[in-house]
Amino acid sequence: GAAPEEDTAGGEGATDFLPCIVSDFGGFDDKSFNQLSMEGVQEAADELGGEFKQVESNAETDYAPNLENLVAQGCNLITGVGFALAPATIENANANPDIDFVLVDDAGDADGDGQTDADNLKPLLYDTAQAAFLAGYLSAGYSESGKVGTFGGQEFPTVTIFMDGFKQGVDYYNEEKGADVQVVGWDGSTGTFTGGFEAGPEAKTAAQNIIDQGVDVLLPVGGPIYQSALQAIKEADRDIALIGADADLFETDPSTADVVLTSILKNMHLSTYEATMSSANGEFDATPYIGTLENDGVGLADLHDFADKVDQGLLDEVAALEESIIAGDVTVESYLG
Amino acid sequence: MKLELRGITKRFGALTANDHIDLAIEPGEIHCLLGENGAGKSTLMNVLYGLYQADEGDIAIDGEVRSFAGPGDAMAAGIGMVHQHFMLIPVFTVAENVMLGHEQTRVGGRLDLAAARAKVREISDRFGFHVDPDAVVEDLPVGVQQRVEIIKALSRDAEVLVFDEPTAVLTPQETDELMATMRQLKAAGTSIVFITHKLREVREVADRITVIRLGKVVGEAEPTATNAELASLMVGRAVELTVHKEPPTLGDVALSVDSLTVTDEFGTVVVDDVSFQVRGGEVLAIAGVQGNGQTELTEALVGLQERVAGSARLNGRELIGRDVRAILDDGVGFVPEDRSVDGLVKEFSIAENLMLDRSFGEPFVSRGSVKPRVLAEFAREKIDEFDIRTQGPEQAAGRLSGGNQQKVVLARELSRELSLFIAAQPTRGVDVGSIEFIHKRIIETRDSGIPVIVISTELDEAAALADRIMVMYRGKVVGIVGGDASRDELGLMMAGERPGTTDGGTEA
Amino acid sequence: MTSAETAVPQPSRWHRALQQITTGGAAIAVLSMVLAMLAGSILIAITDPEVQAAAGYFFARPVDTFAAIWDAVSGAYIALFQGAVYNPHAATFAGQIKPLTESLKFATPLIAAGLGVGLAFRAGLFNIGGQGQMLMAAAAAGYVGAYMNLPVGLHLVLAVAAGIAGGAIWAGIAGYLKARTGAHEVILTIMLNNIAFYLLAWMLATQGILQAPGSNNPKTAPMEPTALLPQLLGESFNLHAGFLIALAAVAFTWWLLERSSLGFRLRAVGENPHAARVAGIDVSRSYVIVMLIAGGLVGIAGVSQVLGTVPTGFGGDIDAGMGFDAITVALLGRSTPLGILGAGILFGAFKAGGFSMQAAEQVPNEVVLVVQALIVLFIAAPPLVRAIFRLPDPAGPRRRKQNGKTKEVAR
Amino acid sequence: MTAVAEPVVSGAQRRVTIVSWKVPVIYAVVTVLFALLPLFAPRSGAATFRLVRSAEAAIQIPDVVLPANPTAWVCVVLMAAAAVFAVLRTRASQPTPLWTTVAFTIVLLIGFLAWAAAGSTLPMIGLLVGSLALATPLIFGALGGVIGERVGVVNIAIEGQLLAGAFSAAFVGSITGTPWLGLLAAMIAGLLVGLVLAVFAITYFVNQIIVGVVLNGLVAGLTTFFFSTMMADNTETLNSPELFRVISVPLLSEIPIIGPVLFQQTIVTYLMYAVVAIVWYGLYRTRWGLRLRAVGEHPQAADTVGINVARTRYLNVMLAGAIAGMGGAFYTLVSNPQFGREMTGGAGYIALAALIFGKWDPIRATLAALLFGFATNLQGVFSVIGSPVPSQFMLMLPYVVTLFAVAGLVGRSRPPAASGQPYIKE
Ligand SMILES: Nc1ncnc2c1ncn2[C@@H]1O[C@H](COP(=O)(O)OP(=O)(O)OP(=O)(O)O)[C@@H](O)[C@H]1O
Ligand SMILES: Nc1ncnc2c1ncn2[C@@H]1O[C@H](COP(=O)(O)OP(=O)(O)OP(=O)(O)O)[C@@H](O)[C@H]1O
Ligand SMILES: [Mg+2]
Ligand SMILES: [Mg+2]
Repeated sequence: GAAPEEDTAGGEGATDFLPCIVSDFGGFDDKSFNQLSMEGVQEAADELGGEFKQVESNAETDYAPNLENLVAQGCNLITGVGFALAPATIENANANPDIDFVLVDDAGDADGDGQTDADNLKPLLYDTAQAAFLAGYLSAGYSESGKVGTFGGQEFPTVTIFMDGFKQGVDYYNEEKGADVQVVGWDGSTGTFTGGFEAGPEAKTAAQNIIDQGVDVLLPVGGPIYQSALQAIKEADRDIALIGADADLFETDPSTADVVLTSILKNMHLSTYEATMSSANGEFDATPYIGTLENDGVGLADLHDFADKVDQGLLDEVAALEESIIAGDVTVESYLG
Repeated sequence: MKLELRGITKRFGALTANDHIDLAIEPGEIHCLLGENGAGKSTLMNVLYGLYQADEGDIAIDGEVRSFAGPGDAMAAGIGMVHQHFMLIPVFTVAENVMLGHEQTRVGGRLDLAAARAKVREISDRFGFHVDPDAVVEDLPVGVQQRVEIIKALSRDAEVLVFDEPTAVLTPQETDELMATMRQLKAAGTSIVFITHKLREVREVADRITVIRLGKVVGEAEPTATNAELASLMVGRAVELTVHKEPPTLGDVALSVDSLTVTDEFGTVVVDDVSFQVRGGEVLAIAGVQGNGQTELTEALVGLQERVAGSARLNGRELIGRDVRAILDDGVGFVPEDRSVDGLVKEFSIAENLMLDRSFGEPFVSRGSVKPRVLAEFAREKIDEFDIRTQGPEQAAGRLSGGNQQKVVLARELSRELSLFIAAQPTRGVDVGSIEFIHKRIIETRDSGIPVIVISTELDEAAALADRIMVMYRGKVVGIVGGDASRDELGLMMAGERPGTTDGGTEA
Repeated sequence: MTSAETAVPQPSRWHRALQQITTGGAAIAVLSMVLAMLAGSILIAITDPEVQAAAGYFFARPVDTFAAIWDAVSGAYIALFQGAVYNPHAATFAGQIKPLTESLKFATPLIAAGLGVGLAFRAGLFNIGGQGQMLMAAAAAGYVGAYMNLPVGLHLVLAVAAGIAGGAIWAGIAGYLKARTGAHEVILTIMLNNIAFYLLAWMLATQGILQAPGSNNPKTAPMEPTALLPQLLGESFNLHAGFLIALAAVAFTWWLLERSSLGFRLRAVGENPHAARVAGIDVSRSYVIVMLIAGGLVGIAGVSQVLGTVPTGFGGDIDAGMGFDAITVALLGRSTPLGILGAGILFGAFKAGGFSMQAAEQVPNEVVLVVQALIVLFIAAPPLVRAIFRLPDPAGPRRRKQNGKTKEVAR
Repeated sequence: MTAVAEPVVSGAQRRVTIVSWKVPVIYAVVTVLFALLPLFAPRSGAATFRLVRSAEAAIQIPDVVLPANPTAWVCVVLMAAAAVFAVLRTRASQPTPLWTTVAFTIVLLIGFLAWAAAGSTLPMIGLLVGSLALATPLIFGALGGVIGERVGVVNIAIEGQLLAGAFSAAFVGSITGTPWLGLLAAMIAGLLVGLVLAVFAITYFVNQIIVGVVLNGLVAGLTTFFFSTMMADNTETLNSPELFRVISVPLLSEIPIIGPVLFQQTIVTYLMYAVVAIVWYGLYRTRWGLRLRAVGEHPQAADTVGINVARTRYLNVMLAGAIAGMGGAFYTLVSNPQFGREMTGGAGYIALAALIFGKWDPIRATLAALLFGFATNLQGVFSVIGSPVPSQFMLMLPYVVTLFAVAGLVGRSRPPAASGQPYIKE
């Protein structure tokens, strides 16, 4: 390439607003909530024409030092990803009232009084159960074998909220249609977990065990483990549809295109982007954000290639169901209330 | 072939183990190397065998200087060695051990075990050994292991064979057989270097004798030299070769063993209904070929065996069923047979080894803490008293020569208040100077009225120390004879023949 | 034997002093760090965006690339130093030395767990179970600390004791099974690690055990203030009394190994169980005892984590991989208490510095892991370091064969 | 030991039989524990054991349907009978034959499966296939460990070798487009980790355990570093290798049950069979194995017969690394075509446990790994067919099973004598 001119003054960018983000132990390449949250911050930083700092954690003990070091680096807004970062983020928020803090997936309410514990801390929560409910209903309608499956990485609420919503959606379908579609892998209180979030043989055998029960829709919840599920589906000798979690798998991982029925979207990049922009514009507002179907914080992804494989009537029902949930006619239960 | 070592020097750090040693081995001779422990004999032979690299000096074969990068080269040059510490893989069979390093294979890289077996049998038959090629080495008695070592060396058609203390673990018969073998080999033209601490053997087979002291050749001797001459040449002073002891002043029966039976983990009865008594102030030697239950018998007495029936009362108190510590605390002193495994913690200092079985209280420990000053003082005292050659009490015991290691164990066991003293193979592999000292201490212990049990496969030793000798065979007592029993009689008993005319007095 | 030893004349005092400096432990340690950091520089340089940009036109203006590399590498290591030892840019003196106290904070669990691993080593056992022991210690200390109401003082003492007991019992299970059945402690401790992991996960997900009341997350409630390890240097520093406990543990372990009769027996068993048994030492019991003590020491690491470092409540990976770091710390410290103290502080410093390196220069965390691993390898192999820097061998002529010079010296 | 004359004191040494109550006690305890299940947690319905993979299988075997509780009770009775038999044998001072234990275990397993799978279908093929898949990397790792330790070098670095293998396989497999080169790269990566282990352990006498643990950290650091700086953003080009295809062995794969489990696999699994067989054969039947074991048992003795100890150790530690590296390839060339950070998740340590469990023997280590794989997948299947036990306890199962197996049945195991000992020559 050609060498740039010696003095490119002001190449640093148009703003000195410095947004920063700390991951939890999953790291920013988890194809899941760390990555999505980071993308939102990145997008905002790009738009502002400035830099941003990202810091990964490997374990629980890393959160506090990572946050403290970012404070020392002069960050203007710091996003902590994951419920595990809550205590450290609250503490740093209270210690640094001049800095804006964002906390993903946790209410930031350690003292349990129903209020966020710091004035400059904005919790971002996602009622993914609502979207998963739709996915459950869709799956139940789509399933020909009468069995749909799901499994998770570890039994965390942010994981089981998907499985819960999914199950409720299937149950609702059964109720409405007098059908008897079964959910394999989660019974509402316990189910199948791989024990971790690696796409290793454990995740793949978990998927296979569920497939062996005759399901034709599979929802893996937990970052990269969907890859193992995808592989198990490819090796199965029949058609099984995959449902993505967090991002639209069709977009983020095109190799899933043939099998992905839809994805349960948890639009973290949107909310972190918005929080970052509002902070940069001096409009930061610490009221908790709860992503719902209504505000597009969560949702069901486009069916892409599957659009014509699914009965239009079913799609209409799902659309109607979405309206009912938004209207409050159908309630989806989750720990977010 | 004629082998010459010219000006060999070998240093270990600051220590010069071999100091310009010259040695020539003529074809077809048996050349004995004599020297006290640590004189440098094994080191010299290891240099010859390519295991160590000499710092200076040359090795010449038939006048031509050769250099050996490793034992492989030495073997290729026709040198074989039977090592002081067996160089056998314990978990391998005899045939596997013999073939190791020059294996023949068949299709598919499969080891030709049949050929190896045949080779073992052939050599075995040639020299009248009885060795099963499929026996696993660790299950074999040491005497047989020794033969495996010899077969190993012979299987490579060595022209010069080095035997480094091969007789330390053999019975008299086995020793005689080995010496016959050596003569046979010599007759066939093989030269032999023979290292031993036993002067009787030297005079029996040697054609020439070279004596080494402190890493240097101090002289040559003729096989006709007397024991005393050889001993003083080795040690550099006059050595008393016979133990002076007064007739025993017998006390009451102190140890009374009754129908003692020990079973090993596979169900073999290794000590079978053994009964005997020992009085205060006498030495009972237990003789027998190794592996006939002597070791297990003494171990049972100190609580180291698990499946024991019968009784053993020491001054009226039952020993069987109590744990080792209680028995030791009762004043039983025990010198185990294998000092490097059971007797010492080699990484520990001499001082620490001296308190090994007294770590529970006074004099070295109070309120859970070791008293380092008391211990150091004690160690210095014992180093003086037992003439332990060392740089100081802090030296690691594993760095001492074998004889000195043995003295550490003896010093530890003899400096407690004793009610019974049991020593297994107290002088195995120890040089004449140290043997003199150890024997003197054992007799002193007896003379202070303490009952003493000595296990020895060495008839000379048994005869020198014992007031009575009990011979064991296959776990049973063959008989108990007086300390003056003849070698022949003992030899027969050790083979299981009941003595014709004995009255050692089991009733004593 | 003795007379032969005087053969080689001693070199002059100065020569020896010089030799000691260039070949001694400190020099090797420093040079090991230099080597490891050089290797780390490569990783730093290749990830740095400026370097990548400048390398794009390397042939047009190579100086830029080198300048960028220099900037990236020096920036990273300066950040490392400033995060681990001393930060000249801080406003106050307290702020300037805060990094050092952070390093000591991170060193605390490593020292304690290192002692647990090292002690077991000295008694002949390979304790891979630090993870499980830490987790169970954290669970016990966390339960007492978060969910019991006790008076000031007593609460802390009880929480610490519970943690130590938790670690001790978990390790004791391995010791007991080994003593009783002869099973290999490596398998036992690995299995117990995983069992502890899931057991803790279950407790954290269960109301009434460890899960914070009213919460769904697998996390405990914050510790009660009465159960917290006091901050040693006031509010502005994170260094807590866990460090003092770790120092006390160093002193205790030193006494145990070097001075106590129990430690004497444990070491005897470790070096030669056969001889120990013949000397009346109960080998099986030693295994149980040493695992209990080792587990208790590792337990201190767990306690310091939950009652000091992360007082706000903890989740399932509170061990943070330190059970395995502890093995390295223990062995790098040659399983001696003081060595472990030093190795623990070194590792703590790297941890602290690693955070600042990542935050300030965006150097990935893994670079620190790599540098750390390399340092350990180099420190453990002085001859390699000496060979690389062409330093003289202190053992000198010992290993040199057929050397003309030594010939003359030896008359 | 030749006797000079015929011995007079009785001929052979007396033998008695050592009576050990271990077996009957274990039988009894296990029987009682198992009986608690149908007694206190009776399950209604029948358990269906499905013995074919899918409806299209060439040879169809009908499902086996067993009523849950009655089957469990029948099994309890059979087990109790075995326990009584063992007691009688022991009373008569005779050992309990091995087949009883095998039968006892099978009955226990059937009873337990029937009880646990009440009202559901248990896909036996899936259970076994999954077990094998979970065990495969462990087997490679354990074999690498066996070779290392048998030659006298403790190989704690199995975890690092697996991880390096998985990474290299994914990377090279992606850029070259062929899994074969990926496999080769995995072997080379494992070999290189082995080489570093060898350099430090053999040449510089560094404590082998330190080197192993440190190498695990080093490999984890390096692979994560390159994963997040290079691969994560270029998944298509750098991190999506083509997987090995499943090859059905003609005829063999048609055998009911065994066929689909063992002979519808990828080349990596077939290589695993081959490596197990070769390592076993090589270790006990060839010059290579004889020398390797000699060096691991008594290096000095090996030296005295002209075997170059350091060389033997170097070569075999590298070979061990290459084998463990192949296990790493399983992750990214068979299981799932993508590398992820620290994706081996401690499998190397489980492999280490398996090789000790298997007493440093390739076949037994393989069986230990299979047991572990089976226990892992059993919990997986149970969690799927609906088990009332919390997931955390289910996930604990394989470790608990191993713990009991080691403590209860295996007991003392003796490593190669010189394992862990550097050989220092003067
Ligand atoms: N590997 C070694 N490292 C250091 N020093 C050694 C080593 N081997 C032997 N030595 C030293 O060399 C000296 C000679 O030892 P060597 O084994 O040759 O004695 P030896 O004459 O065979 O004695 P023994 O009769 O006890 O077998 C010993 O005093 C010892 O200190
Ligand atoms: N690593 C070492 N460093 C220093 N000296 C050693 C070392 N290894 C062995 N030695 C010395 O080598 C000599 C011979 O050792 P060896 O093991 O042959 O003794 P031993 O055979 O047990 O005793 P003995 O010679 O009485 O049979 C001893 O003097 C011992 O101190
Ligand atoms: Mg010798
Ligand atoms: Mg000797």
